[in-house]
Amino acid sequence: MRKELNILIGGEAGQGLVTVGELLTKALIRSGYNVHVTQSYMSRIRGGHNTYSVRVGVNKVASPVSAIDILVALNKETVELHQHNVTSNGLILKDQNIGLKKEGLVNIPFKDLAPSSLFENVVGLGFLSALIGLDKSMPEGCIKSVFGQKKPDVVQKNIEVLNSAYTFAQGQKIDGFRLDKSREEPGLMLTGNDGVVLGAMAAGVGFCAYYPMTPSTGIPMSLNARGDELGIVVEQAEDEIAAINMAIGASYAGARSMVATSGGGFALMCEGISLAGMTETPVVVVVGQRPGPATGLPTRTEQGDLNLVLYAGHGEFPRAIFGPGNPEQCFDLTIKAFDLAERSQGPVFILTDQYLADSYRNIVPFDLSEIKEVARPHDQCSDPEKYERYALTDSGVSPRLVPTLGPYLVVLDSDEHYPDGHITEDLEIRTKMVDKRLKKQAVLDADIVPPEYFGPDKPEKLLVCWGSTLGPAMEAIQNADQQNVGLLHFSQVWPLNKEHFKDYFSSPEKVVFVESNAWGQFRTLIEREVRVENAFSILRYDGLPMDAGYILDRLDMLLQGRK
Amino acid sequence: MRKELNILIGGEAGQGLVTVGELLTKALIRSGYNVHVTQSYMSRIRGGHNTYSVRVGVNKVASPVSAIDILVALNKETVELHQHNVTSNGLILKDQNIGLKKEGLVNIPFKDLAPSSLFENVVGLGFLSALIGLDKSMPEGCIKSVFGQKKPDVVQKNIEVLNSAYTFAQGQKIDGFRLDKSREEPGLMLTGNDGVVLGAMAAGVGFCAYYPMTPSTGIPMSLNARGDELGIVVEQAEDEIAAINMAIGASYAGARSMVATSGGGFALMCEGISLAGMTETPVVVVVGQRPGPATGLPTRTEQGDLNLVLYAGHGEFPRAIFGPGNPEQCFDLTIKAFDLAERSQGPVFILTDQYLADSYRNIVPFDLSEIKEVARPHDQCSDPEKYERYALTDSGVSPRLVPTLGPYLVVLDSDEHYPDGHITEDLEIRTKMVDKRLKKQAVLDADIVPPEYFGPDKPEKLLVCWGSTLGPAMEAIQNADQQNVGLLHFSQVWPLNKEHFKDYFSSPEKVVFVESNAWGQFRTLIEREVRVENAFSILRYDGLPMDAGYILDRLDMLLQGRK
Amino acid sequence: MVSIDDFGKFETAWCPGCGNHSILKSVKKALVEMELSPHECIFVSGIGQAAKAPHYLKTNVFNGLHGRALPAATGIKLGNPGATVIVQSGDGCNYGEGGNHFLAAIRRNINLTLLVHDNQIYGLTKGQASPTTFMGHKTKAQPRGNPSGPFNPVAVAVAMQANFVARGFAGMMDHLSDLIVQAVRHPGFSLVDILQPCVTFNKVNTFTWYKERCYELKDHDPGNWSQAMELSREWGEKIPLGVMFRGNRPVFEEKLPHPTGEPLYYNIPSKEKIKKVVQSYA
Amino acid sequence: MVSIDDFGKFETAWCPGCGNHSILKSVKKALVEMELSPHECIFVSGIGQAAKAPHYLKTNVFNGLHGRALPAATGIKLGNPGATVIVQSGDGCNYGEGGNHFLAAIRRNINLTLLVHDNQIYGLTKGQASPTTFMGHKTKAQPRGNPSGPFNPVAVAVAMQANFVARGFAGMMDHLSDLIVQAVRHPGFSLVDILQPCVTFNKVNTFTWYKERCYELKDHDPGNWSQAMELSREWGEKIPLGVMFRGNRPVFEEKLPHPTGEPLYYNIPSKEKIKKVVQSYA
Ligand SMILES: Cc1ncc(C[n+]2csc(CCOP(=O)(O)OP(=O)(O)O)c2C)c(N)n1
Ligand SMILES: Cc1ncc(C[n+]2csc(CCOP(=O)(O)OP(=O)(O)O)c2C)c(N)n1
Ligand code: SF4
Ligand code: SF4
Ligand SMILES: [Mg+2]
Ligand SMILES: [Mg+2]
Repeated sequence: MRKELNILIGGEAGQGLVTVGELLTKALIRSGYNVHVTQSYMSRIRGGHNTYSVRVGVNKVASPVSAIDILVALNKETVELHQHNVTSNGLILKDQNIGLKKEGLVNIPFKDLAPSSLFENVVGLGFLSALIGLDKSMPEGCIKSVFGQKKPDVVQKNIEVLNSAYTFAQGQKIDGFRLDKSREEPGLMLTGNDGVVLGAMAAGVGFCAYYPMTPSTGIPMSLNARGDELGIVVEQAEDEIAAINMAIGASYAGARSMVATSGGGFALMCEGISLAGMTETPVVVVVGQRPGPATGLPTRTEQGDLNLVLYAGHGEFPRAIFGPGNPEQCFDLTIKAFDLAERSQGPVFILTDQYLADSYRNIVPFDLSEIKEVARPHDQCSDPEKYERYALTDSGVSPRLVPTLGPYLVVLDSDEHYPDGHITEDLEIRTKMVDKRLKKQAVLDADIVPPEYFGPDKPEKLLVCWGSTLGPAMEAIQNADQQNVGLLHFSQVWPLNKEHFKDYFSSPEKVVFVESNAWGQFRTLIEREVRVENAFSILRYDGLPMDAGYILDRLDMLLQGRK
Repeated sequence: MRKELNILIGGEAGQGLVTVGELLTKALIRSGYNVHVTQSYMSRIRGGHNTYSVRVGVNKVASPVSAIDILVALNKETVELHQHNVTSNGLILKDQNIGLKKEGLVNIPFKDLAPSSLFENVVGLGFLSALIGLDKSMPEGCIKSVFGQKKPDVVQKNIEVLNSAYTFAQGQKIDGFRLDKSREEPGLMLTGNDGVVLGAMAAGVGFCAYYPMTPSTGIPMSLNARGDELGIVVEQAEDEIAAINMAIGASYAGARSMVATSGGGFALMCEGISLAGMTETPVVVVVGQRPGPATGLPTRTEQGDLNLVLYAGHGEFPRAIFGPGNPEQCFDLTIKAFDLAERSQGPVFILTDQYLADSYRNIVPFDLSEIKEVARPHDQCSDPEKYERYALTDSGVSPRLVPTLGPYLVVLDSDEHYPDGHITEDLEIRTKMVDKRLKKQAVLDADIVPPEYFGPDKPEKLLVCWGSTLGPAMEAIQNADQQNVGLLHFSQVWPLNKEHFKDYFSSPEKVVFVESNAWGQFRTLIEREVRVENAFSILRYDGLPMDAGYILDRLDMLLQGRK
Repeated sequence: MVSIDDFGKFETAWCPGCGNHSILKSVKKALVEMELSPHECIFVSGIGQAAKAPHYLKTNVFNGLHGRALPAATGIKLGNPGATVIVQSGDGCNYGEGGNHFLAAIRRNINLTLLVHDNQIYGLTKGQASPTTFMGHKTKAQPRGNPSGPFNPVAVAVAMQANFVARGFAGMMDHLSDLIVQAVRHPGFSLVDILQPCVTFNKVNTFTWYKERCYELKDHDPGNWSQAMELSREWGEKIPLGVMFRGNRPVFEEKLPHPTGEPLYYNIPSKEKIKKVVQSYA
Repeated sequence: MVSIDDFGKFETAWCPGCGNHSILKSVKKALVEMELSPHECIFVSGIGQAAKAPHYLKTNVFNGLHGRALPAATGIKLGNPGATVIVQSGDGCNYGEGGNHFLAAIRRNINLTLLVHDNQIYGLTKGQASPTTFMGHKTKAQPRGNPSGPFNPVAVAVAMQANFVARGFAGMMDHLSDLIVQAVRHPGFSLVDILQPCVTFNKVNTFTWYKERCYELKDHDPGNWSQAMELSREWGEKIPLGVMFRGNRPVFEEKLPHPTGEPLYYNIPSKEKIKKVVQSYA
């Protein structure tokens, strides 16, 4: 009985490996296992080489691993590229039709088991389910929920195919890949993007504008799929500049409003971000990072846009930036982002990346009753004649009203303005308005999510990371030989409150920043706040996600003094 | 005899005060005086309140001052707004027709002395020239050079008007405003923008694209005016995104290439900047700062876009940023920018602001023979078949060839690419290409302009500034009561070399950063590099330029412990 | 009863004699005629001289970025389909920096009215060529004459079958205000391109220049696309004014998921509904 | 003599059966017909499936940003007016993200050729509506059907009097390569909008769908604007292919300050000339 398995399905784009992968993942989660999915795909629609890796465990799994227990090869290239990663007691399953003679390969007669190529996915699912010992009802149920709505006619056929594949696999008598029973409650199956989507819905998002861009396109598309049900307006804009300006317009009009994009698209939004800052209009901006500069590697992962997001937009205005580490944090922090955007009346950012955006995990279902009311503007004021959108207040925050819903007037201006919103070149007012805008920093400062610490009380070495590297780093400290490595993870990367973390930096012998970029951008931010003695960096920028093994290898090298 | 005078001409937009101001400035420079002009105008075409201040001195003048010696009021508002700044032995000249009864105002009968309102400017010029004792031939010569080319027919008329105004003024017997003789060689009359323009020409600029935006529009317009003479192609683009992409295209095609814009326009160029980084294409980017966020105060000054320029563009790639302090530095550093852009094959930035862009100074003529050859791409290679645009080299810099001029092929790609320029998703190549791009940092690091220090050997207080605040800060240390204030000015703000400045920070009791923004953006950069004990900031963000008085007032407060 | 005074009196930043003054008056007149109260309208603009217009109206104002009035207006209208949303900006703003949004707005056909103050020049930045400046027109920025051909907004809008396409002239205020009323009342996206003399920077297309050329359309059938297309070419010796084209493409708002007319502000889904969605991820 | 082989053979990242394959072949054929050597051409593209095309040609390539092929090409051509500059990109790239540059390129009339692989869909990002997608066409991103009307590039280009406007079809390679030759040879800005089946994401406008509708223009006079305008509306039951409009607006390069055809790379003003300019500031 295995406690854990890493299953990699590989093939060309267009061979449907995501469908097998997702069905399998769902079946595993419904069977009570923990999963961690890593998707790797090329920037093309057919051909090339893509993989879908499901790591499944009786206990929590939180990082990609390179060692493969079961390799499912839909084409020859997959065997060639990945066989050296298959463990000694691992298994390579391949389509019978792949002409490849090599010891120890198990052939699956996809063509024989499926009435047509459309059903080959389900053959894979059936085979794997039997192999690892899932109850057949589990993959069956998944087929029903996934195909049931879209194609009720094909459900029965699929189940038949599943059955024969399952039976065929049992007949093969391959032992040693059955998973131990798990006690986990079956939860949700969510990617980082899904976490953002559900968070936005829970926060009452009304409007989302976007221009398609990997890896964030899925967010507006999922919101749109529920548009009718929840009354969410999602508009595909002509370009990213339109998207951000639409979102700001909708926010002015009273909708909880957001955009989702990636680095290049976000670069185009910079002027719009500044508009949100100047006009004090709440907007939530999701930036799913991928390797740059320019078009870079459109379907891979990186954490290279922190600096850009931190300073995007000309001029000076406050902002908050979250860097969620997993789908749960995506959910929680998206809700928080909407609330904070409204309370600080400005842009709030959520930085994800392709790895997190596409990585499915099993998630304990959210308790929606726990979610506190998200702040919103108003439609009433005591003295409509005197209402001023930018009234000077002690906190810098002025009451925000929704235009046309009452007899007051709401005037918003991208130029410097009087409290009533009209354009001015009065330089004393200018100074007051700058002060007003910057004062709102206090709203953000008062509500910073502190970093989370994991590990021994007095670690000798401290790993520091942010965003999606949480899982890999967590596994790294758990797997570290000596029990003296701690981890500090930041899910909010701006603003920072030194008091939240300075003590963590004082005692360890070595502090190692773990980031998926080449510059160590977050390290620079932290070192602005606290003096870090003996700081090191573990960086990755080949487009693949960080993983525990990668971290530990380099940690060892660092500890041996090699840099 | 005066050693110095501050003359402020005020009126509405459309009253031609810039014409009087420029003629007067030219006459003063040709008479051998030092000048420092500050232009302040509103974002409108007619009406409102604009000023043109000429500070003229026998010795160097480098900062605006608020005390006015001669106020020339073209309208009533000018008297009302500025009379309290006129010194006790100062003078207010006003148009006779302004109905304003007040002691000590000298009336000029503009209408009587000018045959039509078109000539009123020259009345002002004649009057002022006589008042301060300029030889009449000086303003006469200026009229000839300024109007001579455009309107030869009106030159004679203007000179007649000048004569009568000059004679009229002499008849008024107003004493006490004659300037002492000066020994300065008459030099050039240049604004910061002019410095950039001449620097670009001297560097051999071939192409400039832009979308109009204050305060940078003058740069492409001046280049265009010489287009025929020098073969410079200047194109007004449909938007800023087009401008930066055109400039990158022209640079690929072999032209020395630049854009000029301001904060909001630059924000739109961020994606393009990243393209220059990824494709390793040289481009010089001039950002004339003005107060933001968003549209802000379009005609005023600020140093608020340093952070944005430092991190503009998604992904990671090297860059250099200059912050010239005066028109000479604009000239020198623009030449350097073109050279460095080519040698590092990437974007290089010049940060000016409205104050510097519009501020005329007298400049010692440049010695063009001293200018070293600016680097350029090539049109030949030994083995055209094997040419690779992104060949991996030790320095990270690959030979750059101009396409179509030889039998080689030049392939450029915004995606990650092979050495031959073609798109790849090979992740090992990716890592090599990131390393290659970042290695070029060494080219920039090897050629950093160190900050300049002015003042006593062991200052008790050190002012630190960058860009246009040079003059005001310089005057502040000269005027400081005690001779113990030093000044460190950075004309290159990125990259920084700690060795160039760390010693300056170790001895002073107090370090005071002087910046025209609200966040002290440069201070944050410096504090990343060196630990600064007892650091303070003098910040200004009302849209007006820094001046020596402003700095000294706040320095006093700081020293008295008030913050 | 709504009156002109309800929309306030403001000092403007415009030159005396500028065509913007009369456009402002025509707008007010149109609002009064439609009996729209100040708080029912949202005026959206970009940056430029024309774009300052909403500041001189007592109403709701969204004065956004140069070139980006239309996307902002789109978001506003989608957020609150019941509001009367009118976009007012210059030729540079809408056809230059904002050209892509102009195309998209026509395609979307949201019930917005776009008033373009078309002075064939960049006014606020002091006289560079705009997209509608004639070829060869000399400016300080185009000392050898504008090298590009002019953008013909009417031709493009008709070619794209924009729902309502009209041309007005600042010098004919009653005619103009009538066009504005028609534009606002017509469903879908409406364009009124307004010829606006810029007395300071455009010495070619002056008040007299326009006056001599403009004539009111009489027997034109705005439902006739081919005729409208032909008319759109008439732009030089004679300039036709009036409604050039009127279409009946379906209006975007009809396809919105939420009940038309209901502001998104009021549309708050119940926790039950959210819960159902969350459960579908199990 | 230039031959097809000179332009190389590459493995592509396109789906089998995709219309891009035949467009690539037509382009090569046209280059050979024009006797252009690989190093004389510069192919410029943006981002998308179509935009990968230049990577499959042995020639000079500038593969820039999504939507920004035209401005890059403009800079290239202004920098080196002697080069043959051909832009190749998708409908999303040119009419969506790059819509504003499309308008400006027509107005400038620089001697560039724009080949739009128009598959009426966003291919690379997996099937969202593009500007040319029909209204009502359902996609994953537009589950209730595309709410916007389609952009008609031919209509807009003709309305703006682009110098050369043609429509081709990936399924008619000889016809297409002939159009490309004509487009490159015609002075000024040339557009060839190429109908390109996307076998993966566009299940509406399939190869058969186009095939059934496309017909070659026979008696059309491309000099006749009104007729071209009428033709541009024919887009549905029947789709005309061929040269729709041919104009003779002056070419932008004629107005350049430097001698036409001379690359700016060679244009280095003497120190004497610079000195003269500097002295004018005294
Ligand atoms: C992104 C950006 N680019 C440039 C500008 C500078 N700018 C302000 S108004 C304007 C042109 C205005 O022309 P138009 O829209 O025709 O308005 P007009 O002043 O003629 O009424 C420009 C280029 C800006 N504010 N923002
Ligand atoms: C600024 C920016 N926004 C979005 C994208 C993502 N993107 C890449 S290709 C593409 C659409 C491609 O559509 P089209 O131009 O029609 O080309 P096709 O793939 O259909 O050939 C998009 C939206 C990007 N690369 N850059
Ligand atoms: S510059 Fe022209 S458009 Fe602007 S206010 Fe003056 S006349 Fe009107
Ligand atoms: S997705 Fe469509 S356009 Fe792209 S290669 Fe495949 S068939 Fe061609
Ligand atoms: Mg205009
Ligand atoms: Mg397409």
